[in-house]
Amino acid sequence: MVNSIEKDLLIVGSGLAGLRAAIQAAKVAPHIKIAVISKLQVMRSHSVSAEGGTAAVLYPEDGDTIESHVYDTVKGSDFLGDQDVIEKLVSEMPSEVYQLEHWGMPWSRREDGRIGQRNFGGYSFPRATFAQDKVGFYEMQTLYDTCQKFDNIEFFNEWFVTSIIHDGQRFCGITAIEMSTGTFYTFKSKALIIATGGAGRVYSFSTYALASTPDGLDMAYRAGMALKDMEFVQFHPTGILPSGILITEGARGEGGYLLNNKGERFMKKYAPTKLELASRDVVSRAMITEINEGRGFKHDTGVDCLKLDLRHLGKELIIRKLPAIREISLKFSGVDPADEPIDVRPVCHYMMGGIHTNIDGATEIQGIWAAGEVACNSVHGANRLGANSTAECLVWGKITGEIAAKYVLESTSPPPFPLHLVANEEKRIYDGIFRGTGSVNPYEVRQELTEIMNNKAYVYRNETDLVEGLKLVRELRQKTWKHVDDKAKEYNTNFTNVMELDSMFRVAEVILMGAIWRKESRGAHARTDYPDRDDKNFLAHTLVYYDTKEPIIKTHPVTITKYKPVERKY
Amino acid sequence: MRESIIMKIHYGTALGAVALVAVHILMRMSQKFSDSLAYQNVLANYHFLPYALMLEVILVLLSVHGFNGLRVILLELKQGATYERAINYGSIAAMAILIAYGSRTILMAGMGIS
Amino acid sequence: MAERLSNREGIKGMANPTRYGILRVAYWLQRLSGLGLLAYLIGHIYETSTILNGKAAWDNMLSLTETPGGHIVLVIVIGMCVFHTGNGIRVMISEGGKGVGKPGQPEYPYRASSLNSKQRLCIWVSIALAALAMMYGAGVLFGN
Amino acid sequence: MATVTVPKEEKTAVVTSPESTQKTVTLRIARINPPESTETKFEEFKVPVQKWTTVLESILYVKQNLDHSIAVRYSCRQASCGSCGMKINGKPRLACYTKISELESNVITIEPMNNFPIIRDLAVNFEQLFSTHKKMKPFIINEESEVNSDTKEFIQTPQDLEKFLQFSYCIKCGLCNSACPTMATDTSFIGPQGLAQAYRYTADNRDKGKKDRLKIVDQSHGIWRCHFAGSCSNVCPKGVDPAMAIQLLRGYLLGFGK
Ligand SMILES: Cc1cc2nc3c(=O)[nH]c(=O)nc-3n(C[C@H](O)[C@H](O)[C@H](O)COP(=O)(O)OP(=O)(O)OC[C@H]3O[C@@H](n4cnc5c(N)ncnc54)[C@H](O)[C@@H]3O)c2cc1C
Ligand code: HEM
Ligand code: SF4
Ligand code: F3S
Ligand code: FES
Repeated sequence: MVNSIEKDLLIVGSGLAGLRAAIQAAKVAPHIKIAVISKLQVMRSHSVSAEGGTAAVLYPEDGDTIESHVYDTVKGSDFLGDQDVIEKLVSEMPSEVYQLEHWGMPWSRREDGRIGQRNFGGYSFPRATFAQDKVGFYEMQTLYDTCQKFDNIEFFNEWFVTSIIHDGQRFCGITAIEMSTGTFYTFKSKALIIATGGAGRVYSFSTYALASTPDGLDMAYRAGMALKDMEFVQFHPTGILPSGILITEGARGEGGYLLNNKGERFMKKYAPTKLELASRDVVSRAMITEINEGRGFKHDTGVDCLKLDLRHLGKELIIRKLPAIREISLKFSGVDPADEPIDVRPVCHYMMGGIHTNIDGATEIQGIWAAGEVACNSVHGANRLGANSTAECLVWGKITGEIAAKYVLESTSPPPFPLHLVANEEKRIYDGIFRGTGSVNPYEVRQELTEIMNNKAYVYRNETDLVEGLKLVRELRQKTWKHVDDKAKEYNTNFTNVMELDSMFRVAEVILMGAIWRKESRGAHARTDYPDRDDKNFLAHTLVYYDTKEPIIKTHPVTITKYKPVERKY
Repeated sequence: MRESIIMKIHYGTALGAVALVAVHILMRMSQKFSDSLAYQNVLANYHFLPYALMLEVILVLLSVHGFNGLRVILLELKQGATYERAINYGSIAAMAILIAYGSRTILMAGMGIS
Repeated sequence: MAERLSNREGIKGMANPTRYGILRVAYWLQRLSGLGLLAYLIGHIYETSTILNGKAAWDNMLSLTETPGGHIVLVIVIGMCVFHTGNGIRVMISEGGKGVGKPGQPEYPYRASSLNSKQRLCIWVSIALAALAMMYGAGVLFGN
Repeated sequence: MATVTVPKEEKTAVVTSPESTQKTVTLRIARINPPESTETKFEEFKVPVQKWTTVLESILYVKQNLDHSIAVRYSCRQASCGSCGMKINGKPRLACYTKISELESNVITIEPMNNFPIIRDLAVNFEQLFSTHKKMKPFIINEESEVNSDTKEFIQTPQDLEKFLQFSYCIKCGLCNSACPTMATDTSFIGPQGLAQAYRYTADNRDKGKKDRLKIVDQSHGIWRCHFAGSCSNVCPKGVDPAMAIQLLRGYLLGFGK
């Protein structure tokens, strides 16, 4: 008999979105039992790495407006963002910033004691609220610490969730493995919020935490929910070599140059007015063009790159204003940016797509919500603006937490629990993976898979590459890698790594299929064979559904309220 | 007793001891060291009431400070309700015994019993 | 066995003054000297109590301590006393929150300001004073 | 032991061997799985290193290529999540924040952090740290801590902020607790991590919970069990300086701090 735990509300994932949801639910319903389940220790989630800021309109008296934030976001999304959703984000944000502040967030302050804001790419007002260059870290800390106030929030640290159980209409529960003991459990519950974050580790060169794999996306996908707009992957211009750790936009904001091997500031050619500070997709494309045309450098590891030069800023300014950048490059690349330019290259940084939800974060199955980077309520459309993602996590964490808690309070008795699905899942992971036979090293397979993604579905895409990539991914999946060498039960990360890899295959396939389907260039999706935006045929969201044979593609309309699509120029 | 009060006593006794031990040692050094320990001289000291009183105060301060210090170390070494209670009462008892034993010397020597 | 798996460093870890800098050494010396002084105090009180048994007993006791071994013990006690007092004063002041630095934004490479040079200096001074006192004491004791 | 330290004169002999174009070091990794055996075994692995290679990367190299079964916790690989604390050459450090080259040694011994129960190999159990953290009431205590639609921020000048900012750098990695000498024997001690967080919230001008927290830390295994050994601050990778926080907090109890 499988061990079983019963709770009222489950929250899978403990990043910004998950923790914000937990607090809101606990506030709304102080007597329901809330479980936050995470494959990491709760406070170790990827969200701690967010650096730059969280966007919110705080100073109307200085000229900022809700409309301006909405329009910047709509334009940033290349008109694929749902405008009602964007309006919701923008109007909810100010009070979120104040709420965090009241819970102890150490926002950086202006001399008058009010909260500080800075400039960020794509905005027409400096509205990125910041706390030094560790915004995500402090937000996580504030939320984690605030959770300690509530005795009805229980943390399940290091529980790997493997599947979502429902009866076709209503949510019933999940299955999970307690990593410290290796025991398989079911959780029965009335409601679920999925907040498992982004999946950037499907690319080999990535700013994401090593744990940011698509297991959450895949769980929902396998359970029959659609993945939306997965072809839109944001590449940040400056990932440092060799690790891929992010060098924040602030480095260019302070006046850093991007140089090619001729020593030219090549951005002059691509964005004559904004130069290095054009939007992320534009700069990344320019960098790849330079590299493709032979004006890149070779890093010691053999990877092509360009140089980010900060030397002219002077050691003092670097120490004072970009301490984290200096620390990162000294520590992880052995280079002092005051003496030497940094080797950088566009790097996988964000997934605009995710589990298809409506404006309230509800998925297609009753009792299941999704929030944060794993969800796609279409707030970012085809390209996310910096500082809008932590904002999204907070707002939809709160919304889903509140709605799900109310749902729990009002809900009737649960449907009969489909035990056969648990048995199926047990078979899938234990017979299919844990006891699977094979000889290929799964870690090599993972490396190969992520490199295919990097090579075939990177900043620029075209039909040949994408189709080839899809073929390679499917071939690779046939290899006999599904086996786990480590046979111990306790803390078996070999096992969870292979499960993560398993989910990467399905999600990589979805990304590639969406990218093949979308024969246009929009936002982060740049097709060399279709260089223009095509509003006639592709002003729509992509939906991909799981099917045992081949994934099924559908579309979903974009909500446009005020702003008709126009040409996007910076 | 609240731990902060105990530790304030610990610091207080330490401070008191600094001053008094300094006097005590200076007395030893005010004359030739070996002379200071001669039977007659020592007895004379005990007969000198203020000095005897000072010795008594030092005795109390250092016993309290020293055994509380020992209590702290033992408390950190091992835990458990019974053990900790034993340590707490044990150190009070030890303090009391040492003070009693030392006081006996001071009192009896001071009154010239020997 | 439970202790083993709890992976506590145990007494060995507590009593190992290396690895973590001079403040850890000072902690260790303070502990050792405190215990040593307590042991001496007990001994000393026993020693002085013999005065009640008359001059013969007292002299007998004195002759026991006035040996090279006894003198060495006494020299060590002097050292312990001076170090424990000097360092004890530093610890008391610091534990009241004085002289441990002021909170501020740390800068990479991070250097804790509570481990500042004043603290380190005080420790060295306590050690030096203890050494001086020991030399002086040894001079007096072994001098005659 | 697999590696032989080569005396300087013989260096040429090493250079001629085919693999020596790339520098390698030996990792000695402690292996233990308590339910199976309570004995720690050390296993040795040779790994290639470059100037930027971190200890975490070399452990992952072993996990991916030489022995899949090593149990190790990691996530952000950039010293901000606090997962990868372990004992490296005898001292607690973050694996992702320690470069092999810094250690100046060809043999690197990697063990689980002390003072935390071992789950398996290098992964240790954090329950005590988390529950102690919770006991410190690590949140703003203030009746007005929930906002309504027209609330603005509490005013806090940059100077007010500096009074606690440093202590909120804490990533809960536990290195301090593993270095502290009191922690080595006292199973009930709050520990530097928790005490520093008690101070972090107490020093925040938005907070009104000072009385509560002082009462919590003033117990027989509370703040008084810190003897300012400074080892916590010596190992803290984020410059939190818990030793300072603890002494400042104690200042309140002794009546020095306001
Ligand atoms: C380097 C970097 C810098 C960034 N900077 C900014 C910025 O300045 N501003 C901004 O707005 N955005 C920024 N972002 C984006 C932003 O940080 C993320 O979008 C956001 O943090 C995502 O949070 P989340 O709550 O959705 O998920 P995450 O924080 O990714 O959390 C995912 C959670 O899901 C759990 N989980 C996953 N799978 C499972 C499973 N199978 N079982 C159980 N639990 C599971 C994980 O343990 C984790 O707790 C940045 C991103 C990166 C990579
Ligand atoms: C005369 C001046 C003295 C001063 C200023 C002094 C000061 C101190 C201080 C401040 C402490 C606490 C250290 C901490 O919190 O870590 C301490 C501990 C201690 N003292 Fe003293 N002390 C003095 C004399 C003595 C004497 C004479 C004895 C012996 C009887 C003694 C025995 C101890 C012991 C056993 C400890 C506990 C050690 C520990 O906890 O680490 N002290 N002392
Ligand atoms: S205080 Fe420093 S060492 Fe201790 S847990 Fe926090 S970050 Fe880690
Ligand atoms: S190491 Fe321990 S003793 Fe105090 S100063 Fe740090 S908590
Ligand atoms: S992996 Fe996050 S701190 Fe080392």
